[in-house]
Amino acid sequence: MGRRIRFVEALREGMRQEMERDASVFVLGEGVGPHGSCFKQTEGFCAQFGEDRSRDTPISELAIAGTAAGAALLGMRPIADLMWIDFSMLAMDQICNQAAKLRYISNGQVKVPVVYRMTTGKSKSNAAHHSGSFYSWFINTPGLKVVVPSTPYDAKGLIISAIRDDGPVVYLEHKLLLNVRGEVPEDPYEIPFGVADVKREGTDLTIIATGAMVGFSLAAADALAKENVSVEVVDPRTLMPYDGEAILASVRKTGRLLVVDEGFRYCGFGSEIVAFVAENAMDALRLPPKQLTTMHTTIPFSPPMEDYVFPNPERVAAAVRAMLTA
Amino acid sequence: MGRRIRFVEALREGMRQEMERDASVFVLGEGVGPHGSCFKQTEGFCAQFGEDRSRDTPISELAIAGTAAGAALLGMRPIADLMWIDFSMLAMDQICNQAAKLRYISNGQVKVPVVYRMTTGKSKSNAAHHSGSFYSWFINTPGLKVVVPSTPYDAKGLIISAIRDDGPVVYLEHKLLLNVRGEVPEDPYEIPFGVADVKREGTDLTIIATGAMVGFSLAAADALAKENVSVEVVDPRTLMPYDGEAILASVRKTGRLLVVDEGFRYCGFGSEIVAFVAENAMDALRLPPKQLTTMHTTIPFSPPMEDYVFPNPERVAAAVRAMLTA
Amino acid sequence: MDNQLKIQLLETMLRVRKAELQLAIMYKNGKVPCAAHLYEGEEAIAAGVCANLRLDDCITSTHRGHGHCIAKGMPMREMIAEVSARKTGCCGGKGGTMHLFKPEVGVMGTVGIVGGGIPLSTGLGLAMKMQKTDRVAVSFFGDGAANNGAFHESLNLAALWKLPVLYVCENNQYATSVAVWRSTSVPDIGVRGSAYGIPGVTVDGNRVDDVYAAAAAAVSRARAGDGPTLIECQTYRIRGHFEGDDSLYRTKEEVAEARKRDPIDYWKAKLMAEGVIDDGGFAALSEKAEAEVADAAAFAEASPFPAPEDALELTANA
Amino acid sequence: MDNQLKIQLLETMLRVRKAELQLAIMYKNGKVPCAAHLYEGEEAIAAGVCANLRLDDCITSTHRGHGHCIAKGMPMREMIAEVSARKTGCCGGKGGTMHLFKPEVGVMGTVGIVGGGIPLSTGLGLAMKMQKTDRVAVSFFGDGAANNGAFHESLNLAALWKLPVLYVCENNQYATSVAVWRSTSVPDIGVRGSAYGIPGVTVDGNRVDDVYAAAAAAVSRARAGDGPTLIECQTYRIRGHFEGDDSLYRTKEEVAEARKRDPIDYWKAKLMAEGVIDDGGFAALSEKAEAEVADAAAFAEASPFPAPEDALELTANA
Ligand SMILES: Cc1ncc(C[n+]2csc(CCOP(=O)(O)OP(=O)(O)O)c2C)c(N)n1
Ligand SMILES: Cc1ncc(C[n+]2csc(CCOP(=O)(O)OP(=O)(O)O)c2C)c(N)n1
Ligand SMILES: [Mg+2]
Ligand SMILES: [Mg+2]
Repeated sequence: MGRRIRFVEALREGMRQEMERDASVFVLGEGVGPHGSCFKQTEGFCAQFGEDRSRDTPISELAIAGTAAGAALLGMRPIADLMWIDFSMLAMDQICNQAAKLRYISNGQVKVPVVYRMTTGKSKSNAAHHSGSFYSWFINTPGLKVVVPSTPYDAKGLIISAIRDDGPVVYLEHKLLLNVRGEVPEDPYEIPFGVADVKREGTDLTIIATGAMVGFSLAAADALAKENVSVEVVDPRTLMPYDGEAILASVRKTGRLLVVDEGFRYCGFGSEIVAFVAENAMDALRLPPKQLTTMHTTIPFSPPMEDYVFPNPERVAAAVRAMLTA
Repeated sequence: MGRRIRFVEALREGMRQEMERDASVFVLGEGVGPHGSCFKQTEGFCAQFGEDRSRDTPISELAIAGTAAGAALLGMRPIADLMWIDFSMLAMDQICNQAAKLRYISNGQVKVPVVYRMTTGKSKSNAAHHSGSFYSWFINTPGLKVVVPSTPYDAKGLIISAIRDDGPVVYLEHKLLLNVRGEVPEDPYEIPFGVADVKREGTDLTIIATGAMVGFSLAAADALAKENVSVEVVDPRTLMPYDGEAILASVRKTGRLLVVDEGFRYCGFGSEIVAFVAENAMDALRLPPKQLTTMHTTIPFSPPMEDYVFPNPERVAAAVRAMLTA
Repeated sequence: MDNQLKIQLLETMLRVRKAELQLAIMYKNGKVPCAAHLYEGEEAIAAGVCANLRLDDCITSTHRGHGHCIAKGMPMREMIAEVSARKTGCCGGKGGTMHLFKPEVGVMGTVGIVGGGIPLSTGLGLAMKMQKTDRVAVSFFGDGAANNGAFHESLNLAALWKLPVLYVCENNQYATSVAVWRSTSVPDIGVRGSAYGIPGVTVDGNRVDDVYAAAAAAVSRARAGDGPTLIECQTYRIRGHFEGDDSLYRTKEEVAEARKRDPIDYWKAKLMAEGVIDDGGFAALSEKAEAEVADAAAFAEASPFPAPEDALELTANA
Repeated sequence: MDNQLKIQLLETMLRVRKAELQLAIMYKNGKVPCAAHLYEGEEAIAAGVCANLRLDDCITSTHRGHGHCIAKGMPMREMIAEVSARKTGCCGGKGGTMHLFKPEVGVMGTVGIVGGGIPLSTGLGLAMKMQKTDRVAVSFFGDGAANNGAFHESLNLAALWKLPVLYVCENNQYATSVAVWRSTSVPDIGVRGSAYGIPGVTVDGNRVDDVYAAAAAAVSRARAGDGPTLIECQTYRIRGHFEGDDSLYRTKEEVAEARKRDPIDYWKAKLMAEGVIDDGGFAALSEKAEAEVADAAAFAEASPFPAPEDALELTANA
């Protein structure tokens, strides 16, 4: 059995190998320099590549995002670290109005090979300004690709694909996954966008889950297996584009759909997948599709309330049971 | 029959009457001062209320949004004009991270009675940076209300309700509707949030439409009536909260659902409504639900391409026919 | 400055210091659910500025905001209870260490987004002016925030409209691991006032008397309707960026050097030299502060956590 | 400045002027599908700055960007065809008047979001520096943009990293209906350079020789690796904000006064006084420019519109 490393190590290895391969790849962001990023995502980069290619920035999200896009126009391949997705709200114009649109409005005269990395999701009482999961905004923006790895293997393959992609890619790192271990090949490899991964096969019900929700869903599936409920867990891995075929195939097989998403419900990824399936495979649905998302509230600080509003393995299992006994 | 005035006049009258009633109401934004806004929404306000209450600002969307929210914390009721929704991307942090969350994180110690007004949608070759309809982002944000009037009557009632509401409200003005005329009472009146309006009754199919899409759908319904197809057009009027009961009631009646939305499809309002209906009334659906949205592309400038990517009455009618002949 | 004020400044600094040290221990003991950003060594700024404020003046603050809240009058119990996630906290546990509110005493919020409070405080100033009061608003923020667009847009607006706002930049030499020289294109952030035609001053943020004087001038300017002032207070972040931060990006020597410039030591020595206070008096103040903090910690520990369902209070639209 | 350059500057201004007047007519005649923002009276800035640039230098521009594109070398036919929405336009009709691109000549985009080009040009400068070239990037933007956070964040970053960027602020006294004194807290935007420790100069933007000189100094500074410069060019927006703007927010007299300071008249008079050009020479240049513009307009009119489905080219993820 292969080497097992942590998610953050897999991500770092993918970036490092691309930086070794291609001198135009560099990282910039708050603390990515000598300190190696707040979660050590770029540890050692300054030593290996110099501060020029592992560049600390001021707290200027708008300029970080726009400077990265501008550098990409001249052939650089920047990886811009915006730290928390929450802070990207300050960079929306440069990400969604500029980077996402430059290739199209220029009629293909320019490419924008930039990666916007952000941590996402719940962790420990990070509260209202540090717990965001609003990647639905990026999915809603033509010209952007959105990537959400759920395992160390996917983290490495997807960051390499993101760096090599010629368009802007939003790459999301779930805080709860950073230290999770898994098998990761040493050599560089790509994971194509738009190809889902069936993390667990099953026959009774399909769960579409992403990021940390994949692990929660697998845990729920284990519990449900003991109750003779066979759950299939499909991880789209890339949310834009997403693998509609794989999702429909699984739903056609099981006839039941639950989407587990950490984003909010309204206009979220959960609603997107439920709508997509209803439009394209309603005949295959033996039950109304459901979704389990974070409750529609600003995220509270205190653990009892915080735990209450997010999905967890027990809630996933409960949602499945509720569907099957409905 | 009552007085008929234009959408922009109804909006202006609603704001003016509230400013006359309540000295804490004021407007701020780029060009709202002596010039009376780019579409004359605040024409005459400086003369009547003074520049203090009809305040020109620099091109500082982030500060406009945040300053408005801050003033609201001390009892003012600001109406912040961000001009085009496209520019609000620069203000996302203050709208969605600050204004939307302050009441909750303060445990109700503060209120944030601010209205964010923005024009939205297609007009005439406004191209990539002036044609946005991404209100799904605001719908996705807990703590915000989102209002999209489709008639002069709704424009006046909803702006008055928005101003009187104690939470932040995003109020969207479709550029194609500003000069549309309709009946509007002279006296102030409110339209409650979360109450849809059935703009046309029908029995064969339900169209959920908002903003300029309502008129397109009514035009399509007229055409279809000649083909003996009876279409019901339901306008939620407020997208957060939206009137789920009314939507389900209509779908239960017709058994067929088409959502016509000018936003993009992925994680858009169209997907939200399709998902909501699939989750809650799948049994009532005699056909798979469908949506007609703007195509998933950056908005092109040249009229043939621009016209191609947006919904229009013909495309609405065609979508209905396709569903009924499927 | 009369003796009462001199003592009050010392007392405020001590209360803030003791609170932060208490929270550091509570964090170590798992009583604070997430890493807090502590203010040790920067107390002179909160104390010196807020001593110029009335109850009806308002502040916004940052992720490192405990000290500002205490200095502005937030009850110690409510602050410590909130940071330790209790229902009795100033925000019922909904806000937490980075989101502290107490409008009754003018604490209009600490903000987790760097620079996010600057436009909000500008709006507070706008309301104060439109309501024809002589209240003032203070925006506390760090050196890192001074490079964010929110700073630029807000100062331009406040200068233009002559808003009664103090923009207090706490330059503690770091923004997380990033030294100020790596992020900021000018040596003194105070010079940025000139970009808006407003006074911009740079003072020693570890000297509470200097901070007090600069804030006093800015407050009277603001109350007189003459507009905002930018005050850079140069200080040093003694602890890690957050509790648990290894601080590997700086040397132990550098920190040790900075500790020698402790703002409480400075003020204590000065007051003793002036004969305003003696060892006994200082010890008494210090014990009083410790007692207050201990009481607050006990209160917090004895307080219930919120119920899970409390999360859904105030969720309009849900 | 040699005579050839002097003539070239005049020629560039004339080409821009004629193009804008042509587009004004085309707009009136319904040949331009949306109101364009014209540059009449500001030509000296684009001409004076771009005369210092090499083909491999790059610019970003604004909603009022036709002049910058022409001055940087965009073919007249492609510019006018794009603005009139034809497939033969520089962006195949996808971009339009506010989104003009021609990377081959260094036009890296005009941007419809005010201030949106400033971070992008900063990134161009970063790439140029990391690639160890001596290329420079120029960011053209208006007085209104100088109050946006994008300006502040970008200039701080460029100063910090010594990027080869010219930040050229075209202060034409208005941002839509808002006079600069209503939006900007300092009389001269050039002073804002001091907030970043970089040179900030204010020049008469209607004197192409002054603009040229300021840009020349900034370009050599940038090529030498000494970093960015902020150049405020004071000018006046002769026409409405966009074609069809009633301009009721200013008096006819004010506009008439400004017309007297026409940059082409100024330069023509100067060159005549110096004997560099005579009436015949000027007429010839002027006719040449008119002919070029007429040819471009005819080319555009003869060009096909894009096919509707062309809208879906380049739509990855669709
Ligand atoms: C907009 C934004 N970007 C990044 C962060 C992450 N972050 C939290 S504190 C901090 C450093 C702030 O530095 P400074 O403003 O100097 O305040 P200090 O921590 O030194 O008191 C950063 C980068 C954030 N919270 N908000
Ligand atoms: C971020 C943003 N806010 C507002 C607008 C609307 N708008 C277009 S041009 C303009 C005025 C720009 O003024 P200035 O920067 O001085 O350029 P000028 O038009 O005078 O050349 C405004 C407000 C916009 N396009 N982008
Ligand atoms: Mg700091
Ligand atoms: Mg201007």
